[in-house]
Amino acid sequence: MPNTIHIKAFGMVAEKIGTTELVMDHYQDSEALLDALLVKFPALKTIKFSLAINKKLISNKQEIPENAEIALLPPFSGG
Amino acid sequence: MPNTIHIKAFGMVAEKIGTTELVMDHYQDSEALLDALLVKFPALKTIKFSLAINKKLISNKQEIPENAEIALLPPFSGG
Amino acid sequence: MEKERKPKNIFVQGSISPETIAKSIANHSTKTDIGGHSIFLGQVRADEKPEGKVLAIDYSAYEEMALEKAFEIREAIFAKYPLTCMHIYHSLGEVKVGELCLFVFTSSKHRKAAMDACDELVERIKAELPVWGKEILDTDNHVWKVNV
Amino acid sequence: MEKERKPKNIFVQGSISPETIAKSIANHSTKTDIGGHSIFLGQVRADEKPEGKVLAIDYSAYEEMALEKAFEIREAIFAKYPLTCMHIYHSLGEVKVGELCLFVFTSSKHRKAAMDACDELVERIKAELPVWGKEILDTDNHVWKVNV
Repeated sequence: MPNTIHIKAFGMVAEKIGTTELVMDHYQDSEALLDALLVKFPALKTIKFSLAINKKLISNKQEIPENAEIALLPPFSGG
Repeated sequence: MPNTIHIKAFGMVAEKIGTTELVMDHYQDSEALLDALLVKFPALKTIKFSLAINKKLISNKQEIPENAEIALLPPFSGG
Repeated sequence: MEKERKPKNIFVQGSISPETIAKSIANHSTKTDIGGHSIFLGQVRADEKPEGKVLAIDYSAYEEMALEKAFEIREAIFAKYPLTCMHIYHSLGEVKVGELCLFVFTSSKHRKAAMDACDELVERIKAELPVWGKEILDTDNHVWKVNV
Repeated sequence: MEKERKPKNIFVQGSISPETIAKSIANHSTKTDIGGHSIFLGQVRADEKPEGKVLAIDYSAYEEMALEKAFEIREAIFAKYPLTCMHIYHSLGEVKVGELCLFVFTSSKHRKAAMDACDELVERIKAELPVWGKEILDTDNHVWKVNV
């Protein structure tokens, strides 16, 4: 299924948006996706989280490859 | 028994002098005792060791109390 | 020697038992070039929060990413310190107060490498692995654990 | 809390078993203010010396002085770090290659204190306790261990 993005959500993010997995239309880059997510889930504005594209954390704006696996990661608290 | 010193020897020191315990006449201070020990056991000249008086390591010349327990301690190698 | 060049699983379901740790230690008795082992264990604390008292932590992880990251950390630590062995175990699911949730184990010829590597591993695991702890409270509430 | 104010024995005859370690870890599950344990284990290495290969180390100690010193170190480390628990076990007599001769165990609310205290304890134990290791070689010779 082209032109979609698979998104996984974890921890407090999953709790806020009420799901651990969702599929969204494809966005060109991480900033556009973030904007769309904040519109779709305003609750995300109240918490801290990072984006991973294909299992790599990103810090700046980045292109989103086709069929990328995106993850929404709240601050880590393992150990 | 006054005017004697009880000496314990450990590790390589005990090996060099061939005993783990000995009793010697009392000496006024640690330097005098050390001199006497090196005369009695010339093999001690070839190894490194420290003196403890009543279970405390000494580094400088020190008085030897009556009935003190002296120990001859080669470099520690525990653990 | 366990310098495998592929990610290995670090996750265990539920708490880590003292017997698991004993077995892991015993497994190293045949490695007679080891002089020192350093072990860190994480234990779940009965913290008092404004929202209630912690009874357990429920751990979840982005497993695939965590295993990739753990492998990357493992390789970096092996490159930095002269280690003989390195083992990492982290709990998933519920771990009760007083139980163990993290087991980090390093071994080397001389003690310093094992100790320094263990410290660094623990710091990196806490900071870099996508793992989350949900603290279950005695009030039926929960709070999300925050690493400091 | 184990802040006893008198020397306790740290010596065990022969090697320290992994089961002893597991039991000691398990004993801490009721202390629910503990968040981290740090453990150091010394293991006897099969070193190759010019005089032969090490088969075992035969440990001896000036026990009374060692226990006084261990107590002094223990008190100093408790004063310096916010620890919940501290345990020290050192072997006396023969410990074979691959077996454990030293077990140092510290616990604290937050990991850093346990880790730093454990490192410092190990250094001080090796430097300050009147304990000696006689390395038994496969040539029927022996050499006296030297700590570096």
